[in-house]
Amino acid sequence: MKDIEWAKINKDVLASLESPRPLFWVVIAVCFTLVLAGVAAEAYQYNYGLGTALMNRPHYWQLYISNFVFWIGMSHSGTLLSAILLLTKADWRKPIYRFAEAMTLFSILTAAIFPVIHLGRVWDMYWVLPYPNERTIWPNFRSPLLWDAAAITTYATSSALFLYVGMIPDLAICRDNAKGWRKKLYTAMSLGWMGRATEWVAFRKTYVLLACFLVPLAVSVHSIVASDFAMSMVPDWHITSFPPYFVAGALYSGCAAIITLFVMLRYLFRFEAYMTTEIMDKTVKLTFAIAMVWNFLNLGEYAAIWYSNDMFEKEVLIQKFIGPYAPVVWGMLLCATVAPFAMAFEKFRHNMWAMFWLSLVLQLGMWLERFQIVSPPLASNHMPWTWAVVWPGTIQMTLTVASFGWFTMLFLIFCKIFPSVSMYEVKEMVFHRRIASSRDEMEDISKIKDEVMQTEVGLK
Amino acid sequence: MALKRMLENWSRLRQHDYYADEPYMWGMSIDLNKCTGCGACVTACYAENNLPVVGKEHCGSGHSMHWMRIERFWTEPEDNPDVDIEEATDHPERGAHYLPMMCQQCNHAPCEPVCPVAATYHTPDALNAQVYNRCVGSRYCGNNCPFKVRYFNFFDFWNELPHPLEMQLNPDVTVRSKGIMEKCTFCVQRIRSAKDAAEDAGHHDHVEDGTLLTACQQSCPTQAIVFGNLKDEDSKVKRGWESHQVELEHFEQDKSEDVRGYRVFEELNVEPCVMYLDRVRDTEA
Amino acid sequence: MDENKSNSENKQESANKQELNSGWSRRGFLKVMGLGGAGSALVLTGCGDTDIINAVDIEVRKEKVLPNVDPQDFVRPGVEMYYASTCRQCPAGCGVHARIREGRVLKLEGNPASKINHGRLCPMGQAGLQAHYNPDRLTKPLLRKGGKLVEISWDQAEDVLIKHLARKNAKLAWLSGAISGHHAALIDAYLAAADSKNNYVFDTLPPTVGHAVNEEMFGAAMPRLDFDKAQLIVSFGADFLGTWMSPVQFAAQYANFRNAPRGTLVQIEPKMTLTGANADRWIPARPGSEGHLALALASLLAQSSEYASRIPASVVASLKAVNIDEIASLTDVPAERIHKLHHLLTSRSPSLVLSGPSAEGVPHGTETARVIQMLNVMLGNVGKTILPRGKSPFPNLMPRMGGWAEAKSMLDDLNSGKIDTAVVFGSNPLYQAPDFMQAEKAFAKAKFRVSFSMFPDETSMACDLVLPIHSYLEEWNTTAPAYAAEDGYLGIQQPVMNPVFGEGGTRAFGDVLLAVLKHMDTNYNQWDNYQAYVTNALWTMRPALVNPPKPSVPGQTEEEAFHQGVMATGFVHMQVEKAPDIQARVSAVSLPKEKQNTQYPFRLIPSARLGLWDGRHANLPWLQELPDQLAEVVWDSWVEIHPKTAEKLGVITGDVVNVASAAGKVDVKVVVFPGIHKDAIAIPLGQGHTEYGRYAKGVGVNPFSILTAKFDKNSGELATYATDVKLTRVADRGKLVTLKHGDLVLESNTSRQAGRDLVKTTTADKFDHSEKEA
Amino acid sequence: MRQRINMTWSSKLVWMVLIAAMGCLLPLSAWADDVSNDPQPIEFPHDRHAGKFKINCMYCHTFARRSMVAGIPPVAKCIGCHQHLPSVRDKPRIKKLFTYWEQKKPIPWLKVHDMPDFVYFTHKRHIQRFIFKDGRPTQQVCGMCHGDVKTFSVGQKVRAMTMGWCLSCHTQFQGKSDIGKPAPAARWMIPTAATDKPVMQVEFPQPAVLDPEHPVTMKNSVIKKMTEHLPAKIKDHIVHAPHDCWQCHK
Repeated sequence: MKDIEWAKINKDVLASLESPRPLFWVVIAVCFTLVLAGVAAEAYQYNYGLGTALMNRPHYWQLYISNFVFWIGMSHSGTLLSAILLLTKADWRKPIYRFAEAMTLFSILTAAIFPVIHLGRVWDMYWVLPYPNERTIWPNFRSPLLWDAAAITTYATSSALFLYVGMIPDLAICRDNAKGWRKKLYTAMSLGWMGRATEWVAFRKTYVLLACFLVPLAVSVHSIVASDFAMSMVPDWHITSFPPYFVAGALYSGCAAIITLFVMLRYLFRFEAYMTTEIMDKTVKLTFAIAMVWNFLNLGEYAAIWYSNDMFEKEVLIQKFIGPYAPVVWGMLLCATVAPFAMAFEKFRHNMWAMFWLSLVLQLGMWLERFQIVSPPLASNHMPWTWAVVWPGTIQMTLTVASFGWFTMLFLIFCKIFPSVSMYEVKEMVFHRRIASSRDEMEDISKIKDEVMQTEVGLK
Repeated sequence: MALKRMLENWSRLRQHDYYADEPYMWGMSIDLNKCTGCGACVTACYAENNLPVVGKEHCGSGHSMHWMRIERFWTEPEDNPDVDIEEATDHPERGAHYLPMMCQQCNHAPCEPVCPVAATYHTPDALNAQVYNRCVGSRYCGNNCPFKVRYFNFFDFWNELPHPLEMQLNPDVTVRSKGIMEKCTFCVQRIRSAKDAAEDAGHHDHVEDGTLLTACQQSCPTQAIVFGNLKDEDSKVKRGWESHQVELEHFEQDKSEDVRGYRVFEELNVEPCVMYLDRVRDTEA
Repeated sequence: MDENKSNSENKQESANKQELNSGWSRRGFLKVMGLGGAGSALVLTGCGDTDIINAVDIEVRKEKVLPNVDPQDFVRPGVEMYYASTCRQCPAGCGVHARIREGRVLKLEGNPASKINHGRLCPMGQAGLQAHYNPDRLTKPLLRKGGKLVEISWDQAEDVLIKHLARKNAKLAWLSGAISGHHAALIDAYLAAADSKNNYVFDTLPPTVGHAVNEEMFGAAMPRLDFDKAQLIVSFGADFLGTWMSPVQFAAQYANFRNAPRGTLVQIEPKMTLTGANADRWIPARPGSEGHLALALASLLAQSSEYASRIPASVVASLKAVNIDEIASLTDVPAERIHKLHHLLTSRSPSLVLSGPSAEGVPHGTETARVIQMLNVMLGNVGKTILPRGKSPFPNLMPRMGGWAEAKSMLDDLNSGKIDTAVVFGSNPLYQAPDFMQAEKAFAKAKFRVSFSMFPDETSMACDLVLPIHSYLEEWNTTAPAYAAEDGYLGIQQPVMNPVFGEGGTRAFGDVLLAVLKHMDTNYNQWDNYQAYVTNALWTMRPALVNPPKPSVPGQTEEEAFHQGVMATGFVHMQVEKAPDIQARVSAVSLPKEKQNTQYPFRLIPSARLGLWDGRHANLPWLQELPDQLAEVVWDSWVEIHPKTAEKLGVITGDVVNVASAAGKVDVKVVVFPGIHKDAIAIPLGQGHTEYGRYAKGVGVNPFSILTAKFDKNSGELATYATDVKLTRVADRGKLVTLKHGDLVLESNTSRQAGRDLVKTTTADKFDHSEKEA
Repeated sequence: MRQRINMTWSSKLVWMVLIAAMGCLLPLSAWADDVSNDPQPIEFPHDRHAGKFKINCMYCHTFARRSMVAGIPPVAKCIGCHQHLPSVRDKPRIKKLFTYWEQKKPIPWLKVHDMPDFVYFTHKRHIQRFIFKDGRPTQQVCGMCHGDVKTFSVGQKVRAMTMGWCLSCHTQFQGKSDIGKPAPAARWMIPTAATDKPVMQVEFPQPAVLDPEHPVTMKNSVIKKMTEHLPAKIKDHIVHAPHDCWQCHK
């Protein structure tokens, strides 16, 4: 197979900023409508009170929290793909890590909406932050929600930084080729990148350091989200294995999301040459592995509850399978436990659109998983007198759908403005491949270097 | 400076029994032998604590606000060979099981550590406080409460209160707006004014037992509810706890078999301040 | 709060009040409500803004403070005060302390000194505040002009009233609800002046049949019952903890009864009442067969000479014919259970056998009550737990409970044209009377109809002149309780605050009627107003009182001291002659055997509950939101059906069924409910108002409306528990609402304790043993 | 060239962030005291009554010592004195007063000190403590919160009355090191009545609510032990102000 032409990389990627397929605009329009619907729903809820969302006692938490977990979870695979695979020097990540990182950032931004709109008094949300005030009151440092606030802000900042730093060389390329407002934007953002050797050295160091910082951070963030549940005493939330279970689940749904976006971007921005079947194959294999880890932890959790013989927890477990929320649980098992086995087949793995739909199924499964983490334990809590079933109402569903619109909109706008495929890293990948192949052809390495230089300066 | 203080205080605060020598610890006991389930306490609480009437629609969506509620069960907790109906019948021939349930003012309250803004905390007189104006409505406390006795203002229920019903509102108790969690306070306004009255009378740190009644206790037709200071050796409630061998800090009571005292969900080690006394049925009847 | 404090304070307050009596009702001091900025309980909004930018949010010179013009010592801003008065939410007449701040009543609490309720108060008493502050209260007199009620001024209203009422009119009829004290006396005086003998009293819940039988057998309508002494109470449907006579008083006695050595309660009734829910043994008897069960017990007792000797031999002979097995199948109570009950009755003494509405509300109600009371005689309870009642020195102040018979005869008189003017006070026959009585039609026949009412109820809205009256918290009065464990109790009512709707709004019933009387009898000019009438009457009653208050402060006159003392206590005790021992009169009873009605296979039980009572409290939101003690439903009507019956009919909780009797039908939602006999269905009373304000109107159905015309033969009372109905399913699940969640269908899951130790139960033996140790 | 543009953009960004941050902090300094200029129905001269004639505050505000509110005097109280003061009878304010009296109408005063509805403040405890127990001059004690009223004509709000301001007294005694340190005089004194020495030898306290489970940062028993050896003069005056959210919010 013919490798990517060196000279075409810049052109292809830069072209993606200008002329996506028309479907792009349709998707943007749909997403924007969803966002507007979400804004309207939130305005209504803000005015009339949270009761409009149809949560109640004992269902004090519902979709907002499960969406929050879902979106935070989704952000993890971006870090995994870029940071962990960077550190493990997996070259195949290079064409796809940029959008994965963007996905990380935007899913955090989406996730961050939910704890806010979920508050009873949104207008007092900043009280959660420790800031000096004349009343000499601090927030409660023991509350997992406070850790959440800290973790999310840290994670959002770091992943934004990571995305941005990794993008600087590409921004410089864009700067050199852009006009108008784009020129100003890229100029400001590329921080005067000239591509000097010293710059590259500093850049490499920074990037790797950031990656080292981000990996434990990502793990800790979802562990903290897990402690929102695990630190409480609601039966079936109060589980020690929740942090790893959540992290695995996060990576699982995130990888599925990457597959979805992979196929979508490939089509919308005509990245067929970059996002190849081999990369898809590797991504899917990774997803499959993570799916199995998650399944192991999930089944392990069931076993732990069953053998613990704790009255309260067992009750919830039984209710999960035969109670009113059983369709959700069985749906989850179907989508997230059974469906991933399709990934074991190579033919399937190499079919882009099949993978697109499968990844959506996996994500649905993981979304249901988050719902069944939040709702059934509250429904059959300690106090049987309060047992009740509540299905999320229109407002909650609207905001959920709107969050998907919001995320996709932000993501696509990002891809429209910034290079969603890392140009310099793809070049590096091609370079590595060439070296590998040129060893066979006994080609002079300096010749390649010359070619590289010429391209960069624009001679070719 | 502030940080140094903070660390200093932090370590001090971790001590167990921090409030051991405070003069008050409010506690309650409810005798299920006497409770008839009539609901006088429920209405008294509505009147005393400015609880909103939410109407049928909101009751239907689970948004009702009733700090004190009477739970009704038809069955025994498990097979109780003593009291079980000897023959299988189609009727609850042993009557109903009533459980008045309000905030248990736990000493290891699960709601307290999870509040992000510290709107709920423990007062030195062992009350589980809820500061309405600090609450941001994360509802974490409500989830974490095993008794599910925290009630969230899903709407501004007071907006619809027609004149002149608002004239009944108790000025000592804040009227809560939407987005705020609330719960039984053991009638803290009465506690505070009883302390105030004791201060006026020159009794520092001593509220005479029986001079302070919670609204539910006061209205209870059978006087099934007893409320008082658990630190006062002579108080009725303390004597009740002692004679029924319930100790606050234990989650498994070491007591003789026939004694009736127990606390709901004691095994969760939340140290509730409300003791219940077994319901009684005559097996010869 | 502080019982002693409030007592002594009471004295002071009423002292102050006495001084200011003249000015009391004239000053619009409601205006001082916000006085001094006492934490006005406004809605907490924007409270979040108190953090960094606090100062901006706090209002300076925005809100008004209106101090009094004259200092009024009984209004101390920020300081609460207690006034003693009497509750009139039901005929029980409990003593209350009203908590007042800034001239507003905030809470009603029991009067600890009262022998009726010992400082406790039931939900209905608590909710009296909402009757007082009800947004649907009438605030202007209404006169029917051109078929419509239009607002008029009080001056006009008085003119109309005097024109129609202040004259001799033998065709005038007066209908009041259960009534006592000086209201009753004043109405008597008026009717005497008007030369009318048509004084009707109608209330739905008081056990009229039971009273008649008591009168017949024990010589007192309501002998004193001693729950404390009883070791065993066997109650045939008397819901003494919920709706029977004086629930708070009985509950207090019940609490003592349950102390070690613990008394045992057996409740026999077709539908579980609140009392049944607390019984040690609840026995579901087939509706209407309670008398037979009592007869079986009597015949078993009669086998022993100890019991048989207490009743005439002829009666004993008549009991011989009773066949226990036959009765077992008739009552659907196993013979073994009857024998056990017999054993219990013989082994626990003294006991107390009560007869309640579900036993008495059948065509053979009088006979049933007689058999039940005969058990008391046989068991020797008379004189031990059933004590004689002394004759009151003021019989015209004693409670009159009335009954269906009186309502029936009034409606008949209306229909036959014997009455041309009808006055209604405190009763609501257009809601309470069953459809077959056609109360509306009868009322339409009267030429002029006057209603004294606080609320726009069904009857008032059908009247020609509606006079808005004060709530019981705004007026002077006296009230004798329906039942008092001690003889001679008379509750005093005093206004605890200025009228909510001010001077031009409502007026005291007593004042209005007194004004009419003054036009008819100049003797009444000696009293300026009803307050003067009541206080003078009390002063003249003084010699007949137990320990009338004496001056304690120098400079106080005898009369001042008396009034202050009386007002501070909230009640007086009249001297009552010691009653002679009861000589029970027992006669032989024969009970008819009811046949199964094949067309209408179920017996309808219009169950009353502590809360909405007979429907008079349906306009109080607190009581609408107080869940039914057994079904836990709020804000609705429902029909309780036994699970087995429901299975047979193919209905589940929430389904809508049509309940049809020979007299009418209603559509109502099902609650599958284990505490009911399989042949019975129960629809709670209280809902189904077509008027009565925003909280009551259009909620649920009214089971009164479909009662059939069956009457107790001896007393002429309507047999309320004798309506046969059939059920047809008409629609799928509707929404039935409880306080816990919206969907009652799930309730089948949650009425169990799911393995948790929520309500633990122990046995009475262990209880007695451990209490003795403690 | 490119470099220069870069700098401009970056610095613009920095400035924008800084300005935005300042904007957020701005309300902090907005201690607007008297935000409304609506006139009182009668310009009541506190300076004459409390200043010139030295009438005790509690002569008119009679409820301060026995109720949570201080109380506004009834019209009859004003008339009680003023009907015997013919010298000022013709003054427009007094005429207005008599008009209210004759019409038997309450005077619609405008509230000057208004707490939010969720704040429970009781005058009684403070008056009992500082005037009756400590024997401080009335005007000084009232002045702690209400300012030097005898210099005012119409009542004004001179203290912010924010929670932090309340806490400046109510913050608990923190530890041994606090003893002997001067209290912030401003907290205690009003400008012209600063004749009294501060008694509460506590330095300005540190943030106290660290752990919501234990808002009382030092137990009374510990304070007692620490202050045992102090001379009675100081010991008796150590204020045990409640430091518990539920004291004022409930």
